[in-house]
Amino acid sequence: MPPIVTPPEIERRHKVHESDNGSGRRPPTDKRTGGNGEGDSDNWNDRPQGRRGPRERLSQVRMGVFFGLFAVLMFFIAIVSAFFVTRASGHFDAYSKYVNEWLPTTIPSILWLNTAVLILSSASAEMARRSMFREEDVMDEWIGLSRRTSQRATAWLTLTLALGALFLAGQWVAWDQLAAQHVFFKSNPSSHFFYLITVAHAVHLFVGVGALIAALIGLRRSHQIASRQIFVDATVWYWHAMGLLWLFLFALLEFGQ
Amino acid sequence: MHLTQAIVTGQSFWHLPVDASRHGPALDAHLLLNLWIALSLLALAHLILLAGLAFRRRASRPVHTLLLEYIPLAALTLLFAFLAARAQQLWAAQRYTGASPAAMQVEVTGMQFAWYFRYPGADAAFGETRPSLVAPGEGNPLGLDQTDRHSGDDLVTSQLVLPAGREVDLALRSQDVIHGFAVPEMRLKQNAVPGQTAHIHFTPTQPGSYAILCTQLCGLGHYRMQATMQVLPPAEFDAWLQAQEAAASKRGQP
Amino acid sequence: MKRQSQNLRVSLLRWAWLGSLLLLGIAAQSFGQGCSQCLDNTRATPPAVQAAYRKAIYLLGGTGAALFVAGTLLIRRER
Amino acid sequence: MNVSPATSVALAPHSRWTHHRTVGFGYLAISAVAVGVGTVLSLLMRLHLSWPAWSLPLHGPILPEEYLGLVTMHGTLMLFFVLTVAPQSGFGNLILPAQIGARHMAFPRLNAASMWLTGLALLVLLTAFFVPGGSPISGWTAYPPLSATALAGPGQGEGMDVWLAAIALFSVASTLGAINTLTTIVKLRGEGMSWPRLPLTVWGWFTAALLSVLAFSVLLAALAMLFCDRHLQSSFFVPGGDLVNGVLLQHRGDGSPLLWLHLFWFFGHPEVYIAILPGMGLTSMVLANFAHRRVFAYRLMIATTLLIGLLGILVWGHHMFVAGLNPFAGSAFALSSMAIALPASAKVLSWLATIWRSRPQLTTPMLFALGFVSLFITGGLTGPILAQPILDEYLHNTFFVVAHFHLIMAMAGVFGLFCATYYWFPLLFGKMLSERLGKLHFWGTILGAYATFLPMHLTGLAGEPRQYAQLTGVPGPAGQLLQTTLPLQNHITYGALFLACAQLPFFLNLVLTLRSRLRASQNPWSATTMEWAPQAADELATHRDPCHYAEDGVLFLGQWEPDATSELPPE
Repeated sequence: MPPIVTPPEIERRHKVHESDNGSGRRPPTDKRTGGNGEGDSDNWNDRPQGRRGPRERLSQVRMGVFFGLFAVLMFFIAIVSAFFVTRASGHFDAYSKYVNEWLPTTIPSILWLNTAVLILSSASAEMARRSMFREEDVMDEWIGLSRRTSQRATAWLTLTLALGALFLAGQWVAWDQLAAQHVFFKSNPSSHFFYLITVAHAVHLFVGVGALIAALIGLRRSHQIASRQIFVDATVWYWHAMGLLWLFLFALLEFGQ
Repeated sequence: MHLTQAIVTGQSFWHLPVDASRHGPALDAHLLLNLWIALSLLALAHLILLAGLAFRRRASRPVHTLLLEYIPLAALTLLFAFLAARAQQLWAAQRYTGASPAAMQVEVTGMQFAWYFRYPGADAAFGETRPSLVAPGEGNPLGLDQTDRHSGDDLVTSQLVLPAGREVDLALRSQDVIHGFAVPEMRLKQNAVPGQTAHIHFTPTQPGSYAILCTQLCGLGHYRMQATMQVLPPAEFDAWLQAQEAAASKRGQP
Repeated sequence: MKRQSQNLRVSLLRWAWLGSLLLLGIAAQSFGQGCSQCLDNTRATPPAVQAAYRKAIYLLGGTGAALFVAGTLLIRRER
Repeated sequence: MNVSPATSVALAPHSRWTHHRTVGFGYLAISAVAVGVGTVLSLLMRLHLSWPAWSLPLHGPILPEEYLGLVTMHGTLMLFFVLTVAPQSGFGNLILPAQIGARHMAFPRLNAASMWLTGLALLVLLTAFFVPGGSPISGWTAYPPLSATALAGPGQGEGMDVWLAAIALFSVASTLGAINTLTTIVKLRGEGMSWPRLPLTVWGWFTAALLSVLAFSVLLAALAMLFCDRHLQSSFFVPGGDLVNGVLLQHRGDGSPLLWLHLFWFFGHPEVYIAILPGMGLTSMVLANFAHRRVFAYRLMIATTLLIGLLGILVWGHHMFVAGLNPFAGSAFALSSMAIALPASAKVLSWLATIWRSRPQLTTPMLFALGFVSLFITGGLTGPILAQPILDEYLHNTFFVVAHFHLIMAMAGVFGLFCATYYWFPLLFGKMLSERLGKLHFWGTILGAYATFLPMHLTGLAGEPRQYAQLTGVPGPAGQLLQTTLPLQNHITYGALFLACAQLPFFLNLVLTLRSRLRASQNPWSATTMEWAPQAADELATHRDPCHYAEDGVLFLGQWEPDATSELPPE
């Protein structure tokens, strides 16, 4: 940094303050309202790309989340392909008979309940997401008439968080039940995979829970409704993906063994 | 005859070792063809590169994409397709089918850091091995189960001795980690993976002793995990086998 | 004249893509043959394991390639 | 850090720590440490091979397990922390935003976090030298069961655990970095920067980032499973009844080491392209820049970059032809591997056509780009040979393979890095590296590279396996076989020493230039891509494809020049 900051630079730095999404304090809706003392024109295409619309920052974060989900999907696909191979693998015993040690792990029935809880949590997360984008309320909140959107989203997200925690607790119960039946990680190739898949998914869900908490804090703390929208939107997309992924993994564990 | 052929094809230029197996000459021919093609393409490309740089007068930018890009590309496609097809033929001939039923059976076991070879003996069947019985100190490095009726006449050696001119079916196994079974003179390589048996078959043609190398990093003794493959004329091989079996049965019943 | 060469170039590019897809297709076919006649290397591997490997290879390669293509197609929406 | 006024504006929106240039220099610092250590390790290996009795000062003679530790750490450092980090993350962060007309990366905090995570991974990896048992000995590929149990050898205990932790951290960091790169390229391109106008460098970064996202998570999954095998007695990769070092492993089930090979190489092969694609892109742009021409068949270059990426995902089996892979699968992977030769050849043809009779300026960056082309051709031509399973049966794991990947990946990658350094130095530091020292550096390096790696083809063809800790004192025919290659091996060692010494002019150059007061002009290479634009990113718009030069090669039009009336006549 040069030691002396010249006046034009101060001005410039002010203009691109961190919390500025580049939209020049326009309402974070898709409607191109224009005017608003910006002077020049309604033509948002004159602006450099990346700062073009009010939702530009949102769509950036969304894209980042989607590419991240590519990686998560490949992670689980790798485990699932190992699952197929190990399920079929065995060895030849002393009588040259092919022995496969794979004993399907009985899936605790509480997982059905957990799955239902996770689906519900996804639904409530979606409610939170939608409530962040209802146009009239967003305008109200942007003008400063109310914080209805954020309040509503906070309620829904809290519900999601509770349901998510319930799901994780349910998973814990499932592991407990299996342990009571003396089925541990080490017991069998099939139980390796049961634990690996459920634990890996739970870790990803923990990240989701962290994101939910961060979003809840963000909803309270953040001054910009656009930022609040981003917190909620990114978290909810991630949460949906984990829900979908769980449906796939659960189906695999329940019917694929 | 052999020498002239070797000079023509460049066996010594490329430092290839002696070729002593039946499938070797075809493999060598294909390898040398590939090497010469690669070398000439290398020279050609560098010539074009240097010539393009050396011209002192700037020419107008070449425009004929078709001529400059797609025609050489088509030629290269044909070339690579031809090489791939030829390689697939050789690969299929060697690997797609099994050894003939008359092939001699030998089992090869790799372990840190030695190779052991097992001949099935007169009953033409290998006895059972169990990891729990492995005791190199007591002369049972493979864990041969002596209660199995097939194991009595099994012959375990630390040198692979083979008759010239007869097809051999090697069953590769490993006791601990992945090892690589390679005999450069036989143009042969296959990993021995623990938990599975890999079969390779080949026919040695020239008597001599050849190096068996480990070609898959297997631990600190990887560099000294070698054995010798001794290829003998058939008559000498029979004599060797009988002598070994006699010695083994003497050891078996003191 | 220029447009013609442009068209030619585009169609040749398309052929190049088709050609590479064809090569991949041949590759996929030889997966599909299974290993009924293959006695040697895999003689000790039961067909179920071979099938499992095949499935796993398809799954891994297929998902990877599909995501790669999806990634490149996705960006076409972003002008 | 010396920041020019133009960049301080770009610094404004984010703190100094999350600024993309800081992050980029951080990445370069990480790989500088890694390349230093990795080079020393490789020289130690060469010295030990030529003079086995030589004892390392303060240490003593190099034991076989220590040699394999050198092999493992050299491979891991170079492949992960140099060839992945420097071109993709280092120069990616330094140049990418400016080249697409953006002011910053999409997620600056995430970006900084992944840089620090990479640094942490390097630190963790380097501790492997000091844990009991020393560094792991199973190579950068870490094939189980050798890597699955501490019984398999020294270094496979704590050393291997440290390795796993380091690579897991690295995988997470690279994935995050790649997400950032992808989002930046897709979302932050400046006004007028449409897809076909993107410089090929950006296409290289894009494809490599997409591959990173797909490949590193598979590696992470494999590492997690290997960790379970090591510490939780599972058997993903360990077969039943495995007897290691006289101990019967108590794992449940029948895993297969082949499964690790599949998962590892599903990552490992794309990794090779991650290392080289940015270099390919940069070479294309630099060749065109100094030939004062447009890149020949620009769209085809974009298509081949993507095609190489796509095919790169589907060819991993060619590392496993003799590893117990089904021979039919071998055929399939052989065909898809041969298919990659075509887009690669198309790239070479396009490079040759670009410089054909262009009377280029032979500046140092241009020389390194030409060196890249030469090494790419030389190393690339052995690729189709190794892609044929029947020939791989002879050449697999011999020095032929070592020669192949060192030429096409390591040396070409390093030439790409030097090209980037010389080319972008004026942009990054406002000073020009000395051309005279630069040329000396280039000639020394290319001579050294060829002197070191060409003879390896011959020792490989003679049948000499790689990763042998000692070539002398081996009894029997094997000893004779190794003996025949010794003269060539000594030659290789001298070549390697020469190659290392050839880097001295580079360091001299860096020091002298950074200390001099001479400022470079704003666009010393007459480059046309956006990073050389004189304006700040805020006022920039892209108006045309890169590399617009007049027929005589004197006049040029940058992508940023708005003047449409003085448009150069089409070439």
